[in-house]
This record gives sequence, structure tokens and C-alpha cells, in this order.
Amino acid sequence: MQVEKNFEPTVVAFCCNWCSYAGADLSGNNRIQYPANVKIIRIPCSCRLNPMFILRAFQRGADGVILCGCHPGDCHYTSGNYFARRRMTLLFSMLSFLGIEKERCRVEWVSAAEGAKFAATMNDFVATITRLGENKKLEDLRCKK
Amino acid sequence: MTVSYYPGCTLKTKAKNLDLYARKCAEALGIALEEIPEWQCCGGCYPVAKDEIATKLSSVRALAAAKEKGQTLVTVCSACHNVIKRVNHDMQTDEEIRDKVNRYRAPDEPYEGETNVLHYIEMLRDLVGFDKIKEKVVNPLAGKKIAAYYGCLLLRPGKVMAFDNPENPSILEDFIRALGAEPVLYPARNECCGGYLTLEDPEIPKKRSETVLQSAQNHGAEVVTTACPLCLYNLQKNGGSEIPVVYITELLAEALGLK
Amino acid sequence: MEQNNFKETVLRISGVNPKKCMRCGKCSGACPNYDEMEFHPHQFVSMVENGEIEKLMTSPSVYKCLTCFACVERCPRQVEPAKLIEAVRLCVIRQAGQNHLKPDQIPEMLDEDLPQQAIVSAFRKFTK
Amino acid sequence: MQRIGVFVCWCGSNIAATVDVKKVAETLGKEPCVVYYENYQYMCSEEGQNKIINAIHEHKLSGIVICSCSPRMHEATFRRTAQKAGLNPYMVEIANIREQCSWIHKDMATATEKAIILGRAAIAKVHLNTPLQAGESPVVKRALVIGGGIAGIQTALDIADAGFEVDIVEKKPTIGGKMSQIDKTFPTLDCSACILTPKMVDVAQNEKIHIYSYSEVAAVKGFVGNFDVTIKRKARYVKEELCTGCGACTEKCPQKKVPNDFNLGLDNKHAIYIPFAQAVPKVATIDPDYCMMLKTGKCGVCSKVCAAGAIDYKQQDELVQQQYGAIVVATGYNPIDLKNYDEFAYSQSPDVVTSLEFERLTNAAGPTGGVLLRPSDRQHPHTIVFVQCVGSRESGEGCGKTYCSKICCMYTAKHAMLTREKYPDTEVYVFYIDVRTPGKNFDEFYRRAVEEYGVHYIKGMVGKVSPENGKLMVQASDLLDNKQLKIEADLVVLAAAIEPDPSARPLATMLTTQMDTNDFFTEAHPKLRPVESATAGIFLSGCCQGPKDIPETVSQASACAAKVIGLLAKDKLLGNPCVAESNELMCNGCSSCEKVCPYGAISYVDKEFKMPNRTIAVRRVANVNPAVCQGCGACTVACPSGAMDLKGFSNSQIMAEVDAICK
Repeated sequence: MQVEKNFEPTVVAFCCNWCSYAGADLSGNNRIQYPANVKIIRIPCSCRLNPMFILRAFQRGADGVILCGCHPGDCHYTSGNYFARRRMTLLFSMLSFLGIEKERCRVEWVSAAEGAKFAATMNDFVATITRLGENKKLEDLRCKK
Repeated sequence: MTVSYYPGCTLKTKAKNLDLYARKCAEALGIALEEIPEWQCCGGCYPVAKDEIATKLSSVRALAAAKEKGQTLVTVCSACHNVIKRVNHDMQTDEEIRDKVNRYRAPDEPYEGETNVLHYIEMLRDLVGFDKIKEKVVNPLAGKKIAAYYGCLLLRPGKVMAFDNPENPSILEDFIRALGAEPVLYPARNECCGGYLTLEDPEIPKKRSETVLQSAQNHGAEVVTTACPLCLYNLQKNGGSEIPVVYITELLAEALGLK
Repeated sequence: MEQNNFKETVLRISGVNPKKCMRCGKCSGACPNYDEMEFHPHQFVSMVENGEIEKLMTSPSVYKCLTCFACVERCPRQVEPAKLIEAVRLCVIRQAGQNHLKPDQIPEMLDEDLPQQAIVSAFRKFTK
Repeated sequence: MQRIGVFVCWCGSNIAATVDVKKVAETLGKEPCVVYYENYQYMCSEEGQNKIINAIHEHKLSGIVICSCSPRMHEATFRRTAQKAGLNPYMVEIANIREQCSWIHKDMATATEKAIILGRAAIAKVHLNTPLQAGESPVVKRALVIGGGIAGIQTALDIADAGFEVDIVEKKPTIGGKMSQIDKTFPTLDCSACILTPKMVDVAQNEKIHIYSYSEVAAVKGFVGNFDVTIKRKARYVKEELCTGCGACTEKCPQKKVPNDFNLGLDNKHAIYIPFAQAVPKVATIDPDYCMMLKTGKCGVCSKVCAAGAIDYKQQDELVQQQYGAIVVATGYNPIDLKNYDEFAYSQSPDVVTSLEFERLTNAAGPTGGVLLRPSDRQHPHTIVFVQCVGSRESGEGCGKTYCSKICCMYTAKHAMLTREKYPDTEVYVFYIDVRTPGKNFDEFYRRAVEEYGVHYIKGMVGKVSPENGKLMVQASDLLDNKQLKIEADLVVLAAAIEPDPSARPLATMLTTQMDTNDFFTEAHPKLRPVESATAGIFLSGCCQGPKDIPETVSQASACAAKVIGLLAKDKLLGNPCVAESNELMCNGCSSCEKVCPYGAISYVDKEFKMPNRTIAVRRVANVNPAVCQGCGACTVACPSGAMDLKGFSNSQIMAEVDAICK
């Protein structure tokens, strides 16, 4: 029997510059560990996230994508995270329509003061994705090296 | 309106007055107390340890029986109330306990803390309304200075019991006011009477109960009222005072002209 | 080793994290039965953390706690000392032959007004 | 084709201990278009920056990637470096390999691999970077200070001193804040009013300072240098410009049963009142909840006695529009509500008071004329128990605050000491968990209270206060003696935790600044930018940012003023060039972007376009005002045709990062 290699998922995290990216920095400042599978992309606000970016990530082989923004009501740009929330709700229904496990994509609100929450969220998300296994449905094999 | 009623062991023997008048008054106030068939003793104390399962089953059986009928579960003994409400809270919030209890009982439908548990006094406030009781009073206890004794069981832990402000409650005082009497506020009303330690070492309940009655009398109380048979026992037996201690249901029955 | 086992058991069955304690002593300020106890609520917290469980287990203090939860209610850090005391007592009475109250002791303790509730409660607290 | 340079920082051992920096630099050096790579101990140092500058010159770099700490830390530094070397500052990208890599991972291989991927993503992005030019905007040379306590007063005075106009908005009828209620100040024991009121007079007399008292900020628009603020002046039913503050109206007002909030309800005031003798502005205010004239139309006594004719029962709230270059938040603090601490009998006995109430009870201008009397029977208390940390340092699961309120240890030592000095027959007990006295001459002060004044400091906490027989039975633990104490006290003083003023949260929303979970404003950097908020042009002064005593508040207030002066001294500000931009050729004029823009930065214009068949068509297209756009990017996603994009965070740039990470 072939021994399966430990599955190390690729996880993309989009973080808004003002809250969640700072929250991620804070978890670094406090040396709170979370898996290296998570790679963060900085965007000015969660409302900058075009759902296309998420689909692109899945197409390119990401196993999970998470969007982190300021808590509702705390957006640096007043209302951006409300837009993000609505857009993500639409994306979730589309993903479930496509038969993609909805757990592969997540939205979390993490403030600049919540370093511990950021790390906990990432630990949990990576554990979820590891359990789900590889994203095979949306990955575009043509994009593979 | 019909509610499920859990009397508890002591109300069937030593605290018959608590039970008798609870039933009479409820009837007069338009609430039918439907006793849960074949209820089992709650055990008197809530089993605090997280690994206690068997000791919680009797409470869960009563809770599940009320759920089946879709009724609120009403208790009048403070101890039963404390145990059943806290077990219900466990069933709502502690996944491990819920899981183990349901596996053990293996019911058709697992019990997950759906039943609403009310103490008799909460029932009077929320289902009847103190205003309505005030209207029904035929024999107002006017001029009587009554000290409500909460003890520890009704109030704590505050977050689980969600009964009233655990350090400065007012529900029994409002009740006393509705009966036409004057409530007495005194600081020891939420201090412990000494409880079951009376069995082993009555000296402890003696000190505790004396403190309680002293405090009540300092503030001008003429009567002390409680909902707990053990508190009543300790205050009467160990309190070192002649001040009358009565059940809340006795006061209610008196005011409603049912005694 | 034994000691660690007791500590583990106490922490597990109480669900209490004594590390949350900031040593303010409000539990012992609130305790109505303080003067009857050899070890006081705040000591239960620190001694459990230090693994001195056996010292607590042999102390009569474990039978003096009224479980009135005043310490739990007023603790500013939600440490819940009463749960620790209960857990230590359980460590004692769950051992074979360690019941603190025996049925044949009951008759001499009774008086005619004593409510059942007292006996039932004492049994639950003191025996297994 | 870009020519990219990669610079990997060790950050001493912060990065180098867990990331193989050499390997990262070499691996990234093999990426396409990377023509230069280097690793160095401290990239942000002068030496490190010189390396970057030299490399840009020598290798004709068109873009650089710095693998270092968070861009929130040093992005601005490295952009300035690039600019010095003649490279557009927006051709710099940072890969965060410290906070988001070396500090959170322990395994070197994993961390190195992740650092390489983060570097690749930054390289992928810089490929698509374009030089950006920041627009300029003028600076309105006027500052707004919200809150007129000692923090606001000091900030306003310092800004005015530098020659700029300042407006103070204070919601109470007078400036002065909490400090005006305090009796003495620690550790010098000088009288609070004696050092505060001269400052209040300075404010009143300063030509550059204008006070909007009894007013609130209603709306804030705009951005750094150009805030547009609406101030609501609440109706005080007295014409401020006419009132002379003679006090005839308050003497004659028949409604005398109004709880006096200045004395925390310990006595009563009239329905028309001046909060205290040294109020600034010294103008009467009518409390509409109690004034008989306003409630029933029957009275009018104050109007009859006012020689200046200042009373105006018909006065309405008034909105004032004003422009500011900078805004200072100085909204201060309040003691918490003690409704969840009834074990201390605060709501059950008038003789259980908060420390602030105790200040009023000892203040010469207070309800007892400075004689310490119990509120219940106006008798001199002989035993006083002080309880520390009421509602502070809690676990956060309950009702209290998780932080230390910082000022209580010192003011309690002050109260205890002053009581013992004035009334040596009084026994004073202080129950403490820890005595925290960092500060100049603070610990010496506390020791004096113990050693010279004989205050009983007891390590332990009060568990219950029971009012019995006119006394307060205090049951407490003495941890060092391992005893439970029962003290018969006459007065119990609770050191209630302090929390930000409730007006702070809605204000933060208006200002789009961040707060922490306790509603304290978050500073831009906890160490290096302590008086600025993360939102440009908004500054923080005093307790709105965290608990502080007076000396600390005053130093922060002055620091804040220095930052404001630095901003107002500029004639022009460089804006954020990372703004939205619409591709007119793709725009279909649907207005989706306009609807989601929170700043109203997008408008639509009719524009002529040359069509392929040489005709000219007029089309409606989106137009972004770069001075107003803040660069959130909401419009870019709303745009159905893909015409709208965000400079610096363009669709293609983010996609490139995604691709680099997912490879």
C-alpha cells in the first residue's frame, strides 16, 4: 500500500489593511503560532475583494480561501465590510450551487486588537481544509506546473 | 394555562404546606399545575463535577417529560429549582454532558435543554403578573413587615439561574408588595443558611441562620418568608429567634383568602 | 506521580483553571463559612495549582464548604473556587470506603422536623 | 520589462533566526526580471538604506521588493528610500516575513519556504506596479478639539500658542472636565482647582481659541487637511453672548430639586444653573427636564430677574458648519456604573460611595463644604474602608473591565493620607490586590501614607458590605494574615474602574477611527505613534486612548498638539495616490460605483467620444475625484464592466499575487 504524504493545503487569506492585517501583525508581535500554509494578501478593505479573486485562487489550486475584515460597524471606510458581507453571501450560494464544500471559503471579522483571534481562526480554518482534503473540483489542471 | 409541576421529595412529606398552597393558589390564579408522573428526586444538590452523569438523569427525565407535553416546568422548592435549572443549562451548553446523558437514556428524540424552567415565583411574575395578583388579593397583608429570604439556591450562579440580580434581588420584594405587605430589605437575604451541614454539625447552620434572622430583625422584619424547606428548617430550628418563618405560598394563600 | 494524578483529576472534573486566579482573595472575603475552614477558598485555588491536593483531601475543610457559590458569583476572574473544593472532596469520597456519611449514622442525626432534602443533599455531597 | 531588486532583511535575529535569509535572497534572485538581490542585517538602518539606493543606481532598478517587517511598520521608510534614489515610491513592495512569518513559525524549513512564496507574490505584484503621483490638497489652518477636559484644554492652548485657530467642542455647559471635580492632585497634593482654573481662564481669554460649550459633534466629512464638521449647539435657553454670569437667575429659580451632576447627585441645584463658580464660559444653562417654564409654561422668574435679558425660552438647537485641518479627540473617561457590584451595597446605602464622589465630599466647593461627612446622616465617619480594583482587572467573562484603571492606587493613597491628616481620629483601611505605583515620586507617596500617616493597607479583597444598624459591616479577607476580617465601617469608598466616555463610540464611527474592544481609541502605533490615530488627521489626547493620570494626560496632550501643529504648518498635503480610476472606454455609465462610494467621490460626466466611423458620440462616464477618494475599492467590485480599478491594488496586481501564492 502506498503511504500517502501528509496533505499540506494551500490557504489564501485576504486581509483588510486596517483591521485584519494589523490583527495578523499583532498575532506575530505576540508570537502566537498558526500554520505556514496561510499566506496573506493585503487589500485596502474587505470590499476590495472581488469574488473573482477567490475563484482565481481555487482555479490555481488553492484549497481554501478566507476573507478577514473589520467587524461590522468598525470599517475604516465606514461601510466596506457590509458590501463584502453581501458579496460573499452571494459567492457562498454560488459555490454551493457548483457543489463546492462551503467550508472551503470563509469570512471572519478580526479587529486590529484580536491577534489571538486571528491565529485561532487560521488554526481552525487550516484544520477544516486539511480535513476536507485537496480542492479537486475547481482546480484548473492546465494551470499546474 | 397548564404547566408541568415538579414538587420534589420534601414537599410530599415535611413541607406539605409549601405544596398544598402552591396548588391552591395556582388554581385560583388560573394556572393548572400538572404533576409530572413518576418524577424522581432531584438529589437535593446540583452535582457540580463535570463527569457526573447519573446524578443528573432524574432532572433530565422531568425536563424531557415537560418537553413532551410542550409545557413549562415549574418547581417551587428552591433546591429542586436550582438542580433542575442548572442541569437544563448543562444540557443546553455542555456538549459532552448532553451527549452522554442522551446516549444513556437513548430516547427517540434527544433532549437538548428545550424546556423552559420557572420557579413558582417567576411563574407568578411572568405568567400571572404581580399586578393581577394584587387585584385578586382579598385579604391584604397590610402593615406587615416581611423579610424575603432568598438564600443561595434561588440566585446563584447568577448567569445560569438568571433569576434576578444575585446581589440585590427584588422579585420577592415585589411579590410581597403585591400582597399588600411591606418588604424589608436586609443585606443577609442572599447569604447561606448553612444548608445540609445541620445534619453533621448544627453549630454552623446556627451561626449562619442567626446572622440572617438578626439582620432581618435589625431592619424591622416581623415575618421571614422563604421558598426552601431546608432554609425554613434552619431558620426556625437554628436561627435562635421566635420570629415566624413561613413559605411564600402560605403568604400568598393568606392574601388570596385560601388559608 | 500520584499527586499529579489527583491534580489532573481535580482540574478535569471541576473544569476550573486555577491559573486565571489573580490572588485577590475576594472568594475568601465573601465566604460565609470562612472561620470554620482550615483551608480557605483562595488557598484551595493556589494549593490545587501547586499540586498540594492530598493536604486538602485530608483536611476537614472539604466538608465545611456550603457550596453556596458566593465565591463563584463574586470572583472577578471567574475562577469558581467552590467547584475546586467539590472536586477535591470527590477525590476523597470516590475512593473505596471513604464515604464521609454512613447510612447507619443517620437515625441519631434525625429530628422530626428535619426535611428529607437535608438528608438527600448530605448524601449526595458526602457519599458515593 | 521591469528590472527588479530584492532586499532581504535579517532584522537582527528576528527574521534570520527562523528564516534562512540567504537562501530566500538567492532563490528570489532567480525569479524572472530580478536583476539584483541582497540580504542585510538591518535594511531599515542608514547603511541598509544606502545599499538599496546604490543598487537602484547601479543596476538601474525599476522596482524593488523588500522582504522585511510588516508594511505597516516600514513601508513609508522604504518608499522614502526609493524616492531618494530617484525611483517612484510606489514601485516598492514589501513582503512581510517578520510578523507574518518568522515570528509565528518555529521550523526553519517551513518558514523559509513561506518567506520565498511571500517574496514571489511581492515580485509578481511589483511587475505590474506603475509609478503613481500623489495629488496635493490644501490644509485648512484650524484645529478642532473634541472634549474640554484637561487634555483638550492643554492641546488647545499649545496649538493656539503656535498661532493656529482652535475650536473646543464640549458637551457640558463648561470646560474643565473631571479635573474640575477633583479636590487635590497626587503626588504633590496641590489643589486641583488652583492649577486648572488658571488654564481655563487662559483658554477663555485666548483670541485663537473658540469654545463651543454645551455642544456636540454631529457629523464629520472630508479627510486630513479638509475636514468638514457639523457642530450641534444644544439649546441652553440662555443667550451666551448676553449672559454675564451674575447668578441672579440661579438664586431666584424656584425649582431647587434638580440632582446636581457636578456633585454626582450628592446635592441639588436649580433648574437654571452655572455648574461651578469658575465655570468657563461663565454662562447659565437651563435644564429642560426640570424647568417649570419649559415644561408647563408657568414661571419665567429667571427671565424677569435677568438684567441682561439673556434668557430665551424659545432657543433651538443650532447647527454650525466649520472646516478643520486636524481633529483632536479628547473625550475622556467616566467611572463605570456599579449596578453589577451590589455585593458592595452601592445601591443600597448612601454611605457607600465611589472615589469621585469622595472627591466631592472632601472638596471645599463640594456639597459638604469640604468637611468630610457621611451622606446618610451627615456625621463624621470614624472608620473608612477603601476598596481597590472594583470592576478593574477582571477576566472579561463577567461585567468588569480586563484592564488596570491605573489611577486608583494613587488617588486612594491620596484619599487615605488626606483623611488621616485632616481627621487623625479616623481609622482608614485600604484593601488592595496589588499597589501599583510606577511614576515619579509615586511609590514614596504611597509609603508615606503607610508609614507616616498610619493607613492600614491590607492585601485582600472585600467580599461583602452589609448595611446594619447604621454601620457598614465589611467582610473581607486578609491574605497575608490568612484571616477573614469583619470591620464596622462608617463609610466605604469604591475605586470604580474607569471607562471611555459613551460618546466616544459614535464619534469613532464618524471619524472612521479604530477603537479597541474596550472602546478606547487605538493609536497608530503603540510605541512610535502614540498620539495619532491610524486615520490621517485624527489625533488622540488623554484618557480616550487609555487610562491616564493628570501628568501623563498633559504630556500626551502637548505631544498631540505638536503633531497637530506639524500638520497645520504645512500648506499642502500629499494625498494617497492609491485611488480608484475609471477606464472611460470601458465604462457603461451604469452608476453602480457611484452608489457604493462612501465618500461621494464618484460623479458622472457626459463626454464626447470619437467613434470608429468618425462620428462623435456623447457618453455618460464615471469620473473619480482623486482628492476625495480614499481608496477602499468598493467601486471596483461593484463595476460590472470592469472599468473601475484601484491604483496600487489593481485587479491584475492582486491576481498576480494569488497566482504566485497558489503556484
